[in-house]
Amino acid sequence: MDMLYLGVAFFLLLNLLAGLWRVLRGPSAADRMLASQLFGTTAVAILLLLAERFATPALRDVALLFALLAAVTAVAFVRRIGSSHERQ
Amino acid sequence: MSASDYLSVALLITGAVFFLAGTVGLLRFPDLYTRLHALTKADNVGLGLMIAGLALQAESWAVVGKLLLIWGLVLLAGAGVAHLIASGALKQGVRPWKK
Amino acid sequence: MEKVTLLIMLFDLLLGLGLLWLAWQLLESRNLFKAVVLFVAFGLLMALAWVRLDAPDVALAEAAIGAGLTGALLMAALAKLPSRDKSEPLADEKGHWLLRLALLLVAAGLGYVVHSLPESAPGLSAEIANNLASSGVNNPVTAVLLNFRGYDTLLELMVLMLALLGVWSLGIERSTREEPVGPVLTTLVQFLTPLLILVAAYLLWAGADAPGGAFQAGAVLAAAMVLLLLAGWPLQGLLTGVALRLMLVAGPATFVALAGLTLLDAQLLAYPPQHAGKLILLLEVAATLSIAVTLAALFLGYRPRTNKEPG
Amino acid sequence: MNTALLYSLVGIGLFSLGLYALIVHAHLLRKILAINVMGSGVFLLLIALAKRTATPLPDAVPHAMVITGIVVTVAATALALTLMVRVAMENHRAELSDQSQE
Repeated sequence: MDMLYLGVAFFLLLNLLAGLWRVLRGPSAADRMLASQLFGTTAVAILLLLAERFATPALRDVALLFALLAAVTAVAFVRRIGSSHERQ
Repeated sequence: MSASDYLSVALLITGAVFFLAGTVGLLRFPDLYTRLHALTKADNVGLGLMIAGLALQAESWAVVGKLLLIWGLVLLAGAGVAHLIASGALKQGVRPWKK
Repeated sequence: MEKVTLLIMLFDLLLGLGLLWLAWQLLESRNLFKAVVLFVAFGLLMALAWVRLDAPDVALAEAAIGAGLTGALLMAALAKLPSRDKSEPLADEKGHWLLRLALLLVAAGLGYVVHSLPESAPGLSAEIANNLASSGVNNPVTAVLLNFRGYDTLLELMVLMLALLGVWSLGIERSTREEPVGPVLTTLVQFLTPLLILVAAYLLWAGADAPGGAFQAGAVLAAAMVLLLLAGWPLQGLLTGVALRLMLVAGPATFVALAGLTLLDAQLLAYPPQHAGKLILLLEVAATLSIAVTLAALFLGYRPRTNKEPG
Repeated sequence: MNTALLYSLVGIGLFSLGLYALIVHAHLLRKILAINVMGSGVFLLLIALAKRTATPLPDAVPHAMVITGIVVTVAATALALTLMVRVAMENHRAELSDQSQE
């Protein structure tokens, strides 16, 4: 089981870094924001796996915070910048 | 390994496949609106399967409750944010992709 | 067993390289919005690094601040910049080879120093373990923050206050034309705000025995207020004048009062062990309130006024 | 290579990258981000070095310092961003010019 938790966590980290390509490429600000939203979910999954593997319940609280606060940056984006801000 | 362990393994691996699908969608789909699908693959199903797999291994019901709360929050935030971004983009005139 | 260690090492290596690559990309990107989104992702990876370094308290603080406040602050500031300013060409970098060489030498020197440090250095961990029983809490980090080195935290609250004074003296109240709030955002905020308040209270309470505490709780509460402000709630009209000031000084004032009392008796901020637990809880509640209101006021960016005050 | 050393080196790398960007770029938002990255590098080094204890529990003093540091960083960043917006309002660009203007 240990091997599996770590393996899946490693795989998800690779996934997250691959998704960064979308942030780099855009093209619109909304695309970049969306991609970073996906990273939040991936980080939650990684944290939960590590919490189980290393028997550290506090990591579930970190995951809980990420889940709770994932919306704040995105709402700030929608309310302050909007998606027309840059189109290439 | 017991039966629930095998079930956990299956759920975690299926969950990882959905995360992969989400990333592939994010990278390969042609426009913003189709890319929104990527978010739902990973959020709704991928994380849900992972949480089911981890809940089978959880030491107490409190942990299961916390895991489900996290899933619910991610669903809520994912759905809400996806709607806000998409409707914002639509209002600003980002046209949906047509074949 | 060997395979597991290898996998952990690969994870660490990937995370480390990811952090460096992300930092490079965000600092060298032409587009400032891209830089900001990459910086938020950078905070996410930093939280994973804290987890790998056995620092769950720090990971909680990073998650509370990096995921919520930093992103919102940067987005709000970016929206206030003139539009042609947002993706300027980078400076010409041909002439910087000397600088690069110098920095490479500095980095190599620092790397050598870190490499030659002893493998094991206990630091103050033994002293903390020996005195933890008399500190009033079971979480060593909380014990350090609010008991052993309470004066650090006192000064930190003062620094927050100074930053807010700076913002208030510079800040420009601007009426931004805001779009009406849709039902989805309203529902989202209605669900999230009570949960955020609940989680802040949980973190505050848990901080005595497990990772958590005043800083994390304050940051979560601040995020709740930022969310309400973004969703168009008139918080800046409600929190004004004396009420606002009282909340801002609650933390520092409690700290200073306690420092004065302990100074009469024994030593600065040395609590009697039988009351330490209660005193720490009192301090933490006051500090949480002050941190939350200060951070939210920093996000607002100007001093909210009552209707009676002249503008 | 052990974990503490690996993350210390990453911390040094982040500090150097941030310092380079701070010197090279003129735009104030880039400078603010650069200082933040430098700070993260320093925090990473501190926490990595705190891990070198004989017991499984790391040294808690650097942890407390870094938590304080993270909160101070966000407050300082807010102040710096307000200054930046003010500069942009006066100069019509978020940069400090070389010539002193009247």
